[in-house]
Amino acid sequence: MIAEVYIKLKEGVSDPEGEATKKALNLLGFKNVKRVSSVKVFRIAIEGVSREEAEKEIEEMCKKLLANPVIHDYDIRWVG
Amino acid sequence: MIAEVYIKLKEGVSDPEGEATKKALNLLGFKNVKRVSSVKVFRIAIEGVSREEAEKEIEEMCKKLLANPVIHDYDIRWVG
Amino acid sequence: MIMYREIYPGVYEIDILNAGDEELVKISEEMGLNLSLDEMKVIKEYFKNKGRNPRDIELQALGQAWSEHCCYKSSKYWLKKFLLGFKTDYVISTEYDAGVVEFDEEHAYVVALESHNHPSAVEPYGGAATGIGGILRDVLCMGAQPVALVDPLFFGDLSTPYEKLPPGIKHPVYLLEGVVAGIRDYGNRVGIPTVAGMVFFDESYLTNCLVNVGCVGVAKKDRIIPSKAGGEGDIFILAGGATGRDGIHGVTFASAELTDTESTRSAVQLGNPIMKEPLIHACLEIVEKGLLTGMKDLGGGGLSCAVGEMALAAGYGAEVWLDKVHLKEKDMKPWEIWISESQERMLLTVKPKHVDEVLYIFRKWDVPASVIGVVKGEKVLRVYYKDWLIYEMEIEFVTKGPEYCRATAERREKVEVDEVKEPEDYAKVFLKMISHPNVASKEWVIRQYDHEVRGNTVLKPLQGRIGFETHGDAAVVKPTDSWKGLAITADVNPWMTKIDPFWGTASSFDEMVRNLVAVNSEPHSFADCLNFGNPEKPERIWEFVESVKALGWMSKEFGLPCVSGNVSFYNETPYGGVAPTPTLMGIGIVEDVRRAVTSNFKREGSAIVLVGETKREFGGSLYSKVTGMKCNVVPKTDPKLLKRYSEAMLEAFRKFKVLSCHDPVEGGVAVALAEMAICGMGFEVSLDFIDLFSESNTRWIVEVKEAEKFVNFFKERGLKAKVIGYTGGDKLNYGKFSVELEEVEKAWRSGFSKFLR
Amino acid sequence: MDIRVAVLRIEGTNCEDETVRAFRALGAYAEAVHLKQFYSDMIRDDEVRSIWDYHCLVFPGGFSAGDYVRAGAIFSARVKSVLRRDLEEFIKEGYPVLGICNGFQILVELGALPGFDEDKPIADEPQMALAINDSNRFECRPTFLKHENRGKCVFTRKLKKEIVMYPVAHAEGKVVFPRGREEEYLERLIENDQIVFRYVDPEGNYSSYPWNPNGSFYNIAGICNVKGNVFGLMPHPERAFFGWQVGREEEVFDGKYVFESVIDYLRKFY
Ligand SMILES: Nc1ncnc2c1ncn2[C@@H]1O[C@H](COP(=O)(O)OP(=O)(O)O)[C@@H](O)[C@H]1O
Ligand SMILES: [Mg+2]
Repeated sequence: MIAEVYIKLKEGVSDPEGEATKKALNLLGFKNVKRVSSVKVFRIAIEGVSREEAEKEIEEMCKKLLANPVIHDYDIRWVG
Repeated sequence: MIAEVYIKLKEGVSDPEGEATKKALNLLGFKNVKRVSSVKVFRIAIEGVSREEAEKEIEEMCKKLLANPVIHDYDIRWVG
Repeated sequence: MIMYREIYPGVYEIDILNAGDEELVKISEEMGLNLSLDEMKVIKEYFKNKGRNPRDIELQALGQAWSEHCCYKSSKYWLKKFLLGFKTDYVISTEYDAGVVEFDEEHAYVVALESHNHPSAVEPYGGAATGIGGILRDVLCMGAQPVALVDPLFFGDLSTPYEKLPPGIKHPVYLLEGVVAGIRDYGNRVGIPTVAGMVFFDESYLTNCLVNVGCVGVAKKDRIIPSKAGGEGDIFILAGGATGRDGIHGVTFASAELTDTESTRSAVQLGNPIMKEPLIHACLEIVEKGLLTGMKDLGGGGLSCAVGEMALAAGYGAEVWLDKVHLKEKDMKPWEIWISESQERMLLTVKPKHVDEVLYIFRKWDVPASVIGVVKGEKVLRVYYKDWLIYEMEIEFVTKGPEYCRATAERREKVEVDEVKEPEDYAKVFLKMISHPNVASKEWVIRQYDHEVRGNTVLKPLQGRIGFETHGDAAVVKPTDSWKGLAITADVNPWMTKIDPFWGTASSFDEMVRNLVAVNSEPHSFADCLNFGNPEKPERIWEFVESVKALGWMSKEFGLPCVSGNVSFYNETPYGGVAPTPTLMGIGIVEDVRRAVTSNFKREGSAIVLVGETKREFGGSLYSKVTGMKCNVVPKTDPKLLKRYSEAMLEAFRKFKVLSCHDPVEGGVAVALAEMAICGMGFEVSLDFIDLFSESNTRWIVEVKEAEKFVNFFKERGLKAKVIGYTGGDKLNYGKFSVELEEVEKAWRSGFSKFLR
Repeated sequence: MDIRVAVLRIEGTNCEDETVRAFRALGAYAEAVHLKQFYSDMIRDDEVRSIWDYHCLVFPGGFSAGDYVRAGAIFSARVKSVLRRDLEEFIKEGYPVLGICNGFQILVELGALPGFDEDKPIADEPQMALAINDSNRFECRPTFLKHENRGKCVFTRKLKKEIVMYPVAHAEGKVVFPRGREEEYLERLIENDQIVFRYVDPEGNYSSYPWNPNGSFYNIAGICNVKGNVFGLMPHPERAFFGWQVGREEEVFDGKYVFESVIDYLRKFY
């Protein structure tokens, strides 16, 4: 099974990487770009457990390592 | 319109971030994790053009800035 | 028709005994060997004598070993003739991956400088990062703790319009940002400070950027490790990252012109600093405990080159068990394992009794390591895969490689051209010069590198009042507990070498020495990285030969040994070749780091002295570049005179209170004075046009208290020095013109960074 | 008594040597200790250590585990999984813990800073973040810091100067508190005397970039826990310990006080 874990910045937390990317794109002539935000995704292959258990484990992983609740929201999507 | 641009490392290109994350998850006791790969996602809000043109522009952005075809595959998904 | 016959699973035999010329060429092409017909014929003859056909792994090994990158076949002859062989008594060794030089009673310093050009042109981030990884291994394998990194970089003009980019070529801004990010992310993560470098722009680098990287390390003299096997029966241990398909044919890639930047992926890697960092600790722990007999890094040519060179250097042979190598991908063919250039790997030879201890240390650091072979008495290399003997060749035949003396053709302009005249508007031309990206502040780059990690950086690349710093001439690090320091600088002037590779190279050498002296260090040794075009073209090899001649001449006459180097040819695309770029990394000894001198003006009302002599020499100058006035009179220099001046300067540092010192380079005295002033102290001088902008060699600008005595000190020695003015105020008053400090500072701070994010 | 200091490391930690040197220069016994030496059964007897062998723990600067995922996240997760109990006990008993740069990031990710709860010195999840610099770049530069601690922090008690200069070198050092609760956090920090250093310009004014190099909330550069024995800061005192590191003629410089203060504290109490 493969899950994609999305780690996004919470609404209102500033996103220098997204902003810098937007600025660079605008400078390159892409004037239609109004906003860029950066998201970090981990594709995790997990085996030997049921999907339900896996989902629980991944929640745990987010809490223990992948996200910092002060600035991040996360989101799990199964892709395989 | 909002597109999510997925930038992944090509098959066979080493991914130190994914490897380090996997090692850490295993050490934390998540023994079922078999592989982790890191993906970068940019959410791009683009305006004033048709979806078709926007798609072309985003292709261009990938080529000029966001990705390097030598090591990256990219993928564009419309989410809004 | 060529015959490929599978003799063991994944191992093919190639019928070259029955191959004609055409087929030999085809084999070389199909297998990606990059060997010429003549070379293929030598190989055919060799196997004829053996009475058998070669296997793919054997031909691949020869392709690696005989590549330009590995065996220096086009350059060896010239390097031996002009440059190598000159040593001073403090040079400990120059025959291995990095030069080893005495630092003090107990310690030696280790120097290496290398190019990573082709990979960086294709994938700037990974290319530059793996360049740093590679140069660290070169220093580490001598048993040394790396203490400083250096990164001279060369790109096309940042203002190049996108429409002007040839197909498949990446924009200089993209390349620069990628390269700097790669060096930053790798260097900072492994925790070795990047303390010096340069960034140079010229249109000749548009299709061939150059990424050179240097490293300096420090070792205890009695713990220096040779890059050779210790003795018969020693065990080969391969440690570090797993071996994968990455980097296959990297050296052959680097030994041909770059034609297509998108389909050469296998030669490009990202590197893994977080494997390298513990690998450094583990190797140094093993060195400290005296548990190994030899060590070599795996770079170009992978295991194939490393095992061969370690065995040959010691006069032994080896037996290797390929299936013991830890792999990233399970289904790799034996020849792929053998020549893979996967990063972060080291090869050690260890006495059998120490094997367990060595493996424990690697395990402790979470670094994978495996026993993969043994040193043999007979000078033959045998490779086994499972139970099959799949490779058996005499080491000398493989590792020595061919040597060529290629035809040269001079391309120097015979007639002197000098159209340079005074500008109509001095201030305007001056502001153009100070904001030229080659001169303007490199803060954008410098601050992204941790140049202070390890806590030993005494003179940093940015110096002077905090928040308003200016450029320094050389970085100084304090590598041991004593007050002694190492000064480090990287220099070359491609605009000059382009017009005249001989005098341009000599000028670059002069500049390197000046930078070392300017911080109050005694020039001690240097390394070179020679970046040139296609050596099969007579004009290109001529440029190379001229440059090497000049280096050899300067080195011997000045008395500064070349302790390490690297040649990078084929920096050429169908759109042209690079300006001859002999990058130099100079190392100086600072007797007491507390007496190192910085470049910013310190006190109102001090005298400003110009040491040396200014002539009308505008060839390759910034002035001629920004005004478009042609001149091919490249500055000359005289190593003996440079030596006399250097010695006098160092003596003067001891005798007089020198407040600051800087050397004029691009833009001459005018620009150098501005750089000294930029931290917030203006000046008033009076200089004529030539004094202001000519780029003559062997000169320094010095801020002193006792001006008269200082000047006389030089005059007594038959050397030139004169007071040109005084510090103070908030204007740069050059006599002929005057500009506000604030305006200059703005132009200088933004000239380069305005192109970047 | 011999004061014993452990400078902890895993792969990618890279300021351990200069940190050990700083303690040793003041006569303490300091050594770099790999996290595995505390728990792994593959470690040989002579290299096995316990946290109770030491009087002070230091998380030094660097890029532990590459700073992948987030700066300090992996190191802190590993500490939490093998050492949490001991470490909590260690802090409760008043032993000092220092985090410099990456070490500060680790203490924040660990939930040991801001450390409002004296009885539970390691929170279950992070209470603040050290986010990406506003400039979106790694920056290595000198910074001026105003010392604002009124005496709680055991790492700055000997510091008599109001403004010190320590360099920073990081990409993720911007102090962020939970959105909407910034003022509440700030009040608690001030009330508890937990604010230690704030970025200022050379004149001592609170100022923006580049003087505040990362965009930190309230210009915060370093804080301690409510007890004053856990201290984290982004700038590097060990890089400004000796005069020669910063181009000064004096033998020692501003960075020394951090190390001196904690050694003094330990000498008095243990
Ligand atoms: N790519 C770089 N990396 C690190 N330091 C750099 C880089 N480019 C320039 N510098 C530093 O900026 C300063 C000025 O460089 P440069 O103008 O080339 O000096 P000079 O002309 O005196 O040799 C030097 O301290 C140099 O080491
Ligand atoms: Mg200089």
